[in-house]
Amino acid sequence: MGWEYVIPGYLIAAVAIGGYTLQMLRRGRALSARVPEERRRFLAEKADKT
Amino acid sequence: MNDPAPSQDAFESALAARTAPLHTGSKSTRVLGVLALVLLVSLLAFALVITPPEVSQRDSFRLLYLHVPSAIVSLYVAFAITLVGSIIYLRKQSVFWDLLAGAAAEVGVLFLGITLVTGMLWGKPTWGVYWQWDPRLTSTAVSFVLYAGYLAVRKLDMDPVVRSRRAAVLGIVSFLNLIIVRYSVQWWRGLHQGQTFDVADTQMDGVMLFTALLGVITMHVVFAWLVIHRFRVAWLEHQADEAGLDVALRERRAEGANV
Amino acid sequence: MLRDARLVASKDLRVEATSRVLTTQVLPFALLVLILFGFGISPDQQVISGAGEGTERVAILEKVAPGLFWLAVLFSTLLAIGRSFAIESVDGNLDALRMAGLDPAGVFLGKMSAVLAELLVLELVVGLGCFALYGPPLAHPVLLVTTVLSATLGIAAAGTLYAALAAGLRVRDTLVPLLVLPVLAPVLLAATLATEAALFGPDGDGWPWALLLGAFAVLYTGAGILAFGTLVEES
Amino acid sequence: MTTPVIELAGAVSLIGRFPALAGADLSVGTGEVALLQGPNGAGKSTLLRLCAGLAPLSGGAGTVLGHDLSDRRERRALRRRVGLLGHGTALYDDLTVEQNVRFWTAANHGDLSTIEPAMDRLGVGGRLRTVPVSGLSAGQRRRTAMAVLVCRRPVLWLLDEPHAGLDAAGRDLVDELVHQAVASGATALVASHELDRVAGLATRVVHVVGGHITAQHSDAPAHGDLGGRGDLDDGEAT
Repeated sequence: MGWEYVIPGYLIAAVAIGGYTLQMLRRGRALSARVPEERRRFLAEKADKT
Repeated sequence: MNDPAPSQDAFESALAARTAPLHTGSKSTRVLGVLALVLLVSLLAFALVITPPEVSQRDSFRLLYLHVPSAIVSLYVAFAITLVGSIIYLRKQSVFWDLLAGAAAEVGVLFLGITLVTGMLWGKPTWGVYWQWDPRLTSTAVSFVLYAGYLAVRKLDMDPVVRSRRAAVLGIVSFLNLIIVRYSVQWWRGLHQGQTFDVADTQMDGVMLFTALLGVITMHVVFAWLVIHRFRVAWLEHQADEAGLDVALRERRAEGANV
Repeated sequence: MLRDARLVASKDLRVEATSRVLTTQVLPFALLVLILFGFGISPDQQVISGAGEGTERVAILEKVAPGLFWLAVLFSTLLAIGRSFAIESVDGNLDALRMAGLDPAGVFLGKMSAVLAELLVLELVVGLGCFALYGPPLAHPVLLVTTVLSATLGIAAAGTLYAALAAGLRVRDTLVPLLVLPVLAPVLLAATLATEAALFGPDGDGWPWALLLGAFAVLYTGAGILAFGTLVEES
Repeated sequence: MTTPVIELAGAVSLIGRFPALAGADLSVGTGEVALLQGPNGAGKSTLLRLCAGLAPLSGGAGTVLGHDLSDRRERRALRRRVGLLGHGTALYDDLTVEQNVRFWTAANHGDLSTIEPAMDRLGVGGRLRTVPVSGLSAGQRRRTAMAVLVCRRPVLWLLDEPHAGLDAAGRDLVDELVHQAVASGATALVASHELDRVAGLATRVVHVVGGHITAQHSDAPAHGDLGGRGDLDDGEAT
């Protein structure tokens, strides 16, 4: 027993993380199209850092 | 490389042969992403199917495989990153740490929200009510508002440098406050009644312990993946602003020419 | 630093002495809140107080008087710190303060002291109002005074710090409550429990909370002294 | 030329994301009175705030009174030595004229004995001394703000439309004060639309357009004639 609480809990978490991820990735795509090529070097920046 | 105002020349000369992609992914984050997905699926399998129900709490205990790890990640990892990022930003003025602090706080608040919802859903069958003035749940709710305020400051429409500095101060003071809130609330409820629930008290067999551990690892990997991507989006935003600035400067100087 | 603090504090108090915004607007507001609590919480209801043998029935308002008092103070604090920075946010005053070469820590201490003094006066009146309206006993006056002083110091310090953070912003009025109230939640908690002990006893229950309030006050005064410069400095 | 007080090279100053100054070059020496000319929104006010150490230097280089503008600590040290009269008068409405002047002079670490003469000089002494600032006219507020400035005794005067809202006597008074300050070794940077008035005062005219300096005339121009650049004279005092 307790499934009626477990299922919504996992569902809400999935929707929250999934929705956040999708929205973030979409924003990333839209932004990278706007930023000029030479300013999109964040990957190298990031790789150096981590 | 964390120069707040990188010169145009430096960027042009550093234009590598490798072309930047049109999204925020990279080889390493793709590996991390696949790992996160595999972990998530296995966590679901273990948490919802493989583990047996707990002796007294039955199936509602399964919520804790999600609740506890997301609490740990947000309260102990995410906001600590925000704290460290804020301190380093104030010392070195590096945009990198400012953006990292913001990214970690945002994902941290998301996880804290999940902690709250799963906590309340777990509370209903366990306590009979959604909300019990349990020390953990209560202080989590206050912390949630605390960092929601931090995110609100980061979203203010104002001078970006001033905003970053104020947000950094807030990031440091909020952590201080997080500690005060947690201990005072625990002390408060501790006086009135014993701990309502302690993970250590429940009877967990080997599979359940493994699932709990798996949950902690999974949420950390998911968190890392989210923060890296959120950071990159913020970085792109910063670069878009900087690029817009070059244009704005040219336009501004041209204002006089046609007078 | 102390010279600058005294200068700013006396200026703020002088502004209040002439404008009387707090005494004619915030103070009546606080008293009104006390009466409204009476409407919201039915005054005839009774609760069982104590445990075991010594139970007795007490009017609910009397029992929750400490919490209501601090809630009224908290709401008034929002108005007081708003006013404290509203007088600086007009007519280029913030710029002039920056130009003056005052020690930021001194400015913080000055504004904090002014808010502290104003809140203490307000608490005196609201406190008397609480005794009159809700009628709780007073078992330990020393604990009560200690609690009020340390809690108010903490409230003034944290309030001034967060009001400075929102100073000069268009959304100041809505942002400050969101930032300040969760920060002051532990103060509300500790001050209410310490005041409960001071009113109903035993005072042994209250002193640890008063100590916590003192620690909070010291922590936030320190944070304000350190951070104020960064907050009011434009970029 | 005398020792430079203000040295700007390609100075950029951002207000939010807007480049209010987009690469300004300027050099002003000790004892000069430089008049800033330009249409509304050209960046004159930001230039003054930059020189006061208030607006940030987001790009380029700048030194004022020997303080490097790119350094936060240097900027704070600079601020104590300059006097800025901006659009706001920086007065507390609920305090009297005297209380305001006294507070700001004390805050500026100025000489409190200069308060009385300064207020009298600017015509806000006597009866007006005990009047709350909220009861003053716009011109009287400006005069009170000038009194604060006088008590501050800055080495560099930065005046943003100092004549705005003043009567003829008040305008003469401002000119006189600037003259006196410069004669005793100070330097002044004045943004004004009142050409005929300041032209006699200025040792140099600086044209600000589109966030940068487009032209400078080192000689004081004749009244009403600014080298044919009448287009800049939109004559609006803000």
